[in-house]
Amino acid sequence: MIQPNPELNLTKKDFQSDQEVRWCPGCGDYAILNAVQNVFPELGIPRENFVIVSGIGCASRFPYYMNTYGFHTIHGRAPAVATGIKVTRPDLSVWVVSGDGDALSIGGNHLIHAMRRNADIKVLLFNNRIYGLTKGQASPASELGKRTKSSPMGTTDEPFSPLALALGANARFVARSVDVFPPHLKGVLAQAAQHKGSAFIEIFQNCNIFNDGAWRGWTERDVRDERVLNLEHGKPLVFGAKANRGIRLNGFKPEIVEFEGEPPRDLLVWDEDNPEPAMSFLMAGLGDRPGFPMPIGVFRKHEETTFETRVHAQVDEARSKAGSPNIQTLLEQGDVWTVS
Amino acid sequence: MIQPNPELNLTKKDFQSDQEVRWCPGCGDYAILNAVQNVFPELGIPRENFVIVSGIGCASRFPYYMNTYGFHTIHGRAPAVATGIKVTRPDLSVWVVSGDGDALSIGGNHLIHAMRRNADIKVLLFNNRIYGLTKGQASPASELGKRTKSSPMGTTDEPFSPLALALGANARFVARSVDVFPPHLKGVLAQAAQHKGSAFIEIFQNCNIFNDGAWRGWTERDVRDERVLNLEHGKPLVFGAKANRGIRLNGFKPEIVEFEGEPPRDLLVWDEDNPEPAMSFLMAGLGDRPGFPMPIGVFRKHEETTFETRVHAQVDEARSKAGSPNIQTLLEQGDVWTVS
Amino acid sequence: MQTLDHVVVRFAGDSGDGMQLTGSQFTTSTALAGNDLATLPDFPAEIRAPAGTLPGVSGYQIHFSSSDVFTPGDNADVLVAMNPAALKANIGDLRAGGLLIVNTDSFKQKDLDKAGYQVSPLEDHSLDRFQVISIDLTRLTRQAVEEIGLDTRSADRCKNLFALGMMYWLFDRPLDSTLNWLQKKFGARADLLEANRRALQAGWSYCEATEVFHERYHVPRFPTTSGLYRNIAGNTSTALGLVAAAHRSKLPLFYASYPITPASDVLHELAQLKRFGVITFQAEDEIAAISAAIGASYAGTLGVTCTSGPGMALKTEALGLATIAELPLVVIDVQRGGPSTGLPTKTEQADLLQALYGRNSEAPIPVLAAATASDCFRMSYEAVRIAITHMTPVILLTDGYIANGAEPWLVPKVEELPEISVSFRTDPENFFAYERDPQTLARPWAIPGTKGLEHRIGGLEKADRTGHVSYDPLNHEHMVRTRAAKVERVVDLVPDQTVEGDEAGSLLVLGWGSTYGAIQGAVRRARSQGLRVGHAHLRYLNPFPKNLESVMSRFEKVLVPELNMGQLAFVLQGRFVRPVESLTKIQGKPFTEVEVLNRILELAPGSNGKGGAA
Amino acid sequence: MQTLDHVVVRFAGDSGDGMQLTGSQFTTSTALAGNDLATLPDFPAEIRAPAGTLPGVSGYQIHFSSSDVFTPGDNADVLVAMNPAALKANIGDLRAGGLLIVNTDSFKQKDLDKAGYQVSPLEDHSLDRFQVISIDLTRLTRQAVEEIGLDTRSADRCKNLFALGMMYWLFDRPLDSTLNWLQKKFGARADLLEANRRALQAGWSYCEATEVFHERYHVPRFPTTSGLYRNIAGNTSTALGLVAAAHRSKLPLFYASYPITPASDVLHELAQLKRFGVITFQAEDEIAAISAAIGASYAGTLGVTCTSGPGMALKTEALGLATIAELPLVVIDVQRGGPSTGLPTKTEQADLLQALYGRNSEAPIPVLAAATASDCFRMSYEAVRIAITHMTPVILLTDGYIANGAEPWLVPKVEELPEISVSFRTDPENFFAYERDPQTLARPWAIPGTKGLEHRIGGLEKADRTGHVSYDPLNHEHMVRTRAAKVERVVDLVPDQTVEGDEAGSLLVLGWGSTYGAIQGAVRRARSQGLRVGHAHLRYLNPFPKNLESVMSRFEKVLVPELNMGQLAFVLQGRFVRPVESLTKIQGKPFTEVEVLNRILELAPGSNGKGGAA
Ligand SMILES: Cc1ncc(C[n+]2csc(CCOP(=O)(O)OP(=O)(O)O)c2C)c(N)n1
Ligand SMILES: Cc1ncc(C[n+]2csc(CCOP(=O)(O)OP(=O)(O)O)c2C)c(N)n1
Ligand code: SF4
Ligand code: SF4
Ligand SMILES: [Mg+2]
Ligand SMILES: [Mg+2]
Repeated sequence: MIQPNPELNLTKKDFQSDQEVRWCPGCGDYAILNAVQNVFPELGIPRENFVIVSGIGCASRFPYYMNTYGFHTIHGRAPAVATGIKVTRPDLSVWVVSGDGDALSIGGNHLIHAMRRNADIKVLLFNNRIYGLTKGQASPASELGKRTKSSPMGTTDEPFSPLALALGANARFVARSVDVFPPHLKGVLAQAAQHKGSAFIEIFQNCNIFNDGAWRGWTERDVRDERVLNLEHGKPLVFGAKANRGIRLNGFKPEIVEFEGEPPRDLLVWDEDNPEPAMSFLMAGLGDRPGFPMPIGVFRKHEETTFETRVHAQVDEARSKAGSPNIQTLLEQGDVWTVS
Repeated sequence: MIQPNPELNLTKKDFQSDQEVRWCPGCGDYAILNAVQNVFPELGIPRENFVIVSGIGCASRFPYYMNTYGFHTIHGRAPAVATGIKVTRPDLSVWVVSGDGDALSIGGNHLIHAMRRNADIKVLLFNNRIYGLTKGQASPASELGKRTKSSPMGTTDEPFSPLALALGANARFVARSVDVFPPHLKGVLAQAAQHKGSAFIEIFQNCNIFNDGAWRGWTERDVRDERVLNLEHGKPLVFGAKANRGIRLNGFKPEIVEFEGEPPRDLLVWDEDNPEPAMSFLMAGLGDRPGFPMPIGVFRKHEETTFETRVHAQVDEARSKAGSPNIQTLLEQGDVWTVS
Repeated sequence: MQTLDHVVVRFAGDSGDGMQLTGSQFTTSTALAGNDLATLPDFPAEIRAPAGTLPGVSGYQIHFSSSDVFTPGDNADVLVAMNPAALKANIGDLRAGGLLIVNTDSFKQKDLDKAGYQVSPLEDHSLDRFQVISIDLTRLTRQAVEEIGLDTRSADRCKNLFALGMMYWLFDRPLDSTLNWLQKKFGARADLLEANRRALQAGWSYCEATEVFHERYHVPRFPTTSGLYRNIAGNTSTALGLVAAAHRSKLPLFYASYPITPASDVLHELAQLKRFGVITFQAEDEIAAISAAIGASYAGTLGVTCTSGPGMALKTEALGLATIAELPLVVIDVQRGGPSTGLPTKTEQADLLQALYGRNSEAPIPVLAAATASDCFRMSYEAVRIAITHMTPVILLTDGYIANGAEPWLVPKVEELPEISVSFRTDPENFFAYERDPQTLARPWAIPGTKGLEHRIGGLEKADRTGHVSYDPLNHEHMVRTRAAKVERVVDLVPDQTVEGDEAGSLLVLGWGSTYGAIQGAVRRARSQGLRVGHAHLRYLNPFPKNLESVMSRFEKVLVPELNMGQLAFVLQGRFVRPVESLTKIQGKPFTEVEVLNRILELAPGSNGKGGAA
Repeated sequence: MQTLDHVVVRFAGDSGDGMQLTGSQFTTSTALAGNDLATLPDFPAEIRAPAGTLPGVSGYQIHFSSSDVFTPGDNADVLVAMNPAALKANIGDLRAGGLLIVNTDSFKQKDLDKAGYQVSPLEDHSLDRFQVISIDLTRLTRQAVEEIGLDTRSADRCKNLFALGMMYWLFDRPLDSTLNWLQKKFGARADLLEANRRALQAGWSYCEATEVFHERYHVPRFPTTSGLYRNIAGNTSTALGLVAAAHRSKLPLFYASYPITPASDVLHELAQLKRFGVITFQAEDEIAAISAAIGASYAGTLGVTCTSGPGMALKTEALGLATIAELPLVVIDVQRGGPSTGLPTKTEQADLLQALYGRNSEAPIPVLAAATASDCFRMSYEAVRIAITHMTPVILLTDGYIANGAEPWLVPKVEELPEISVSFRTDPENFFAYERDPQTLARPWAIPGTKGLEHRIGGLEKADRTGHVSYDPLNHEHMVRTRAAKVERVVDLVPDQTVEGDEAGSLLVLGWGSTYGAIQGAVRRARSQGLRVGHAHLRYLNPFPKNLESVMSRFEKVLVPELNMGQLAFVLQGRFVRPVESLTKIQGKPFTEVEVLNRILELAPGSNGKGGAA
């Protein structure tokens, strides 16, 4: 489905900037950078048409390392800046890179409004469940009871489910991937790129300095097959190292079924295109149910007319109704009189 | 379940302030004020322990008309102010009154964080789908395509579903009522009051000046029985003037069933206490499905330890561990030396 | 027919009585009659109060003349009061001997009660010092529209047109402009159109037929610069200035804002102008609005945002980003009474210090201010010109008084407006994102989509020239000073400060913003008393015009009247280390001429001996 | 053993080398040895750079002396460089003849490459003007801990302790305090504890055994006020001041904030003090933080919030609410380099104008500033006292330099701190929410839960006394002036401005905030050259001390050194209309004594003829 434009002749190298990458050695951000630099050349978009907008945080240094247009703005406001870019320049491919503090804490409002509005911007949330840049405070994605610099006795509030929040705000494309699953991550990024409209991608990311192993329980090699479920459009929900377990619904309640051989007929078959995102919402909460695997992949993909399309349609309509409107006439509109 | 404290001997009159009520004649806010003034005396809470916090907007003038403690703060910030009050003074009954612009537009972030955190504050959203105070601009609750002063060719963005947003943020109590359904509204308010934890109540409210009849299609006498579905805990979902229609699930898809006599067994039986709010989320979107009724009532009611309880538990624990800590000792902590 | 030089008329009624409409129709016909004029609409507090009560009163005052008009007038010569509350709220401003027209039909006991009158003022002789014209307006209007068969409520709604018809007769005005307007407004509703028409006509005919007025007045044409005129309110004027600037710079206009009184009308105006390629964006809040505008500017569009005090406060952080990113951006603050929510529908000039200094660290931004409603056009145009020429955010201050008030405007020829030239950088050869134009110190505007210019900018300190992130101490000092120097360079676009009245003398009245009219009137009156007084009005508050210090030095004293606690006065002292006198007023209302005049008389040693000591 | 008056030591290494820890341990033992001292930690930019590179260098400088110390010192006498990058970044600050200790084990080719050295500086004679002590620190450390059987990485981590042991020997220090500290830190990990102990001991013994140093130094005790001392960094000091004030006022402390460098440590400190009833609240953003703090204050708790520049910008609107609601609130701004994100880990004093004037409309707020790390205690205490006494928000300015830097602090007796008395209103009789105390002009603090005092407040203008909403013009003017008068009344709590050095003379150096040390040192040096110079240091920036103008008038000239573009200088001119000289620096770094001294010498006519003209 991706259309790498052979004339552009872009490679990963074209997307590497001349700035030395300055994340801590071992940081999960490197893998994500790598995935993005691998996917961008494949999208058929000229390099100069990419804009990466970020807020503040470790994740938000991302634009500096991409040889595209990049704007490292202020804490939490990247979705709003990106909206201004996209609505005035629909020709650009606009990406937002954000951390869990940047997007969910200070920037929560812009995030939900960007999702609701459905401008065609792709928000990548690097979720390390901690404030990296400011050296280790809890974030709204940190587990309840987590001890950090700012919560020495443990946090006292439940975290957001970032996906549930995005779905509650009617994000049309919602997905999740993992820093250490490069092929999966690339696949999700490519799908996000092709989707027309607001997209929200949570990426599990390891901060090996302040929150090492936050996702280990799901993503380490020895557990991941058992603990992670990959949602694939049109396919039944199957997981397990031997692909021998599946999810089915009992009424509204998900259940795990074990099987041998072919998956049973009554397994839930994943349908990512949900006008009504209640099923996606159910999946967003699945990983929190004891014993259930953590779903990754595309939770929702539902195209609707984008915000910028609607905005420009009005401008075009007004223009075509008005013929070629004259600015002098505008100034002289209404009751006028002449003094001579 | 409500415990009117006979010793308090409170009546509606005790909650009426000496300020002249200054909403437009015919405004739906009057009915809501009336309902609140009817419910508060019944709650068994001394009048001086109520605090009503609001932002800015027509709705937000509410505190002036209630003879309780009241704080008319700034646009969008009431949930944050209320959190400061509740976490320092768990003994107070803290209510937030907000409009759809105040709560969903500028105040969206504080709203979702208040819900997530689960401090025991009750947020009443007066949803008139318009900016009343500033004289008629679109709000994030206005229908797509709505023509207003700020959108003369119609809005270009889908509105939020306030309930979906609150559920996405994990609000533990979520409900909806209508200005012109006084008994229902009182019932919902009373249930919210009894619930321990963050509560979000959307109230359909008519702004007869700038958005007259916004809810008419559901709430007018002649249509309401057919168009509105009242969610009642433990009861099957039945609606219609003759109570002859119900909702059942086909897989994950809601369907309408007509019946005569007793409701069929397979109707969905409403369970408001959902640790996982996916079903509540489905209901939040029901009214948007063509042909389906608009649910009102309690969408979710799930108690968990509140934020202020957790915070004070830590303070208490630290205190009891420390015995009676001495402030002078604190200052003299660490490596010290004496000069004599 | 008696000829008058100038007249002040005030219409007052309940919010539901259509007084704003009546006033603005009268204004239009006055303008068409060639008078100079100034208006002051006076809305009730934000929420509609119960009909007939004092908080519900809505007023509209117009001052028109055959000579220069600077303010809407201190006192009214004619007051139209549609109900007792309107009478009570406004009678204090009617000059003794003035004409008072009241609608007796609305002086029933219940109406009097609502207004808090024990006895009807029409009966207790309390109005004896005025010429009272009592008319049963409601009844007469009902009669006039009877045949059309409207319900009573709709019929009664026409009574403002009846009153307007009377005023047209009184001041010898044709009905055409209002008839045309009715046609446009009610074209689709033939019955309402006809009813309003008849009411208007009936008011006029009633005066013609009866002897309700003893006199009829004529205010001759004001001899003014030749050209095409229209009447314009400040917010409309601001909107048009932006559109004109976008047109001249060949940039699309992106206007992002969040509604707030009294700035919302700029959004409403621009939302109507999509046919000029204008995109308006109602953001989720003021922070998102300025952020989106910054995004638009970054991407090569003219980004503009507009708000009032509380919203301005919220934009503070992002203003810092625009400063260090060195992107063009126009931020308009339609000031209102504060602090906090304050007096949202009233006027004030107290955001000056915030505009100049209200940001973390050293983030200098050019600041402009419009003096009158029509001046908003010129200054919003200027704001765009400076923003683009110097790649900088610019703040434009207007206020509630000029935003809502209207005045005649000599419509400029678009092609004669100053040029605004935009050149996007396209050449990748030797491109550095922070290399500067030696003249303007502007960095290149290099927008996404341009091949070969891919680069990164942001809010961290940048290395000189390359724009890379730099923590180097000396580079930081250099960049802070360079940004300051760039804003100083804006002075090249700032015209020298002119002085009206005396070019040198005993007192310079130095104003800024919406106090223009009151100062102008006061200075004229002072000079007619023989005082040597000049009036300089600052439109550029940062940087100041080059010659400002020398202008000040030509006068013995400088008086700065402001609707705040003395903010400009403080800045001038801090900057020029010379004492200035301050006249302040913080009542949510503009100065009257007399208030300014009195202070002038205290300070200026007059040839006629009336002034104070030197 | 040679006795010295003062020494400056700098430790420098990779971020992973534990230099901050080494420095602070050395500081503690220095303090225990009874020297006066000042420190300057110098972190790398926020994100960890690759090991061994220049951006990854972390440094810690300490200046200690047997007499007064005011700054961390301009140049170092001793530099410990753990790798080539550390050498390169710091060698410029080592005085000629200074002692340079390098770890030769980290001067391999790959290390040199990372630091960008072509040739090893140890071999190209570029270090000839220093006393170079080359030691194979890594190897020696490995040997020392060999028996414990740690992996190499953990073993190598002990090398900073080896270096520290050497410094202890050099400056004749006992090892106890560090040994105690190790015990606390590694108590649970016997192997690490033992390894670190041995490394420390080994460093010391190595010097004792070999002749690596030719000399050993002793810096005698500093004769100082008697009492109990500890070493304290500004952010800790701020936190303790708040806790002490809460204790003395018998109010619970509610501290709401959002993390931001360099303010976060105040949150971290207070989060550890729950046993004192402190509630800390990490809000979703700075707006929520101040809003929650306002809510807490409204409900009868001591609400405090703290941030740095960009966060301060976001709090602007809510500051207006606190002003008009007249609630006690303390807002702390730990300033950092700007504008926008700027230089987040560097220091600056450029938020002064924002603190004073950065709000919409007239919203006056008392502003204080701490002069040194330990002074943060006193000033945060003062901020609380003023906030409660006058029912007003108060802004306290500190900055990154004193927030992170430590100095010895004479621990006060809590019961001797000034009283802070809180009286909540409880009597419903004649209760009016905006009736004022005639002395302080404070309104009553009437908190929810109090029977009979139910009332409403908010951001709209309030009627005098009752606090009801009022749109009355004259009431508005009255309230604006009253709020300003209330802030002026704070002067009653402000001590008279004192002057150190000459009480009158040719030049007053007038500083504020963290420039204290540099000015103090410079003034002392100037006076020792016979100049008549005084030093006044402002801790109260609004209102100014009563006698400030008269203090200034006792000097021919006034010099204001600031880490900004001259903000206080501007304010003083605006206020007193008298010219002041300005010395500015905007490099993210504090002044050196010499920089200030040079300017003094330029300005002050010296008895020895060295100064400039009068
Ligand atoms: C207005 C403002 N407040 C606070 C900060 C400080 N700050 C910078 S990044 C950050 C959070 C970083 O966490 P996250 O977004 O999760 O990104 P990460 O570093 O983990 O990638 C904070 C609090 C700031 N720069 N600006
Ligand atoms: C910071 C700020 N921005 C904007 C405003 C202007 N404003 C006041 S209320 C309001 C919205 C009102 O709409 P809503 O919240 O739906 O309340 P309603 O009036 O409809 O009850 C706006 C935009 C303000 N007071 N403060
Ligand atoms: S602090 Fe954490 S998130 Fe930031 S660069 Fe280091 S490892 Fe990555
Ligand atoms: S404008 Fe609308 S919401 Fe506001 S008071 Fe009037 S009717 Fe009610
Ligand atoms: Mg993070
Ligand atoms: Mg509304």
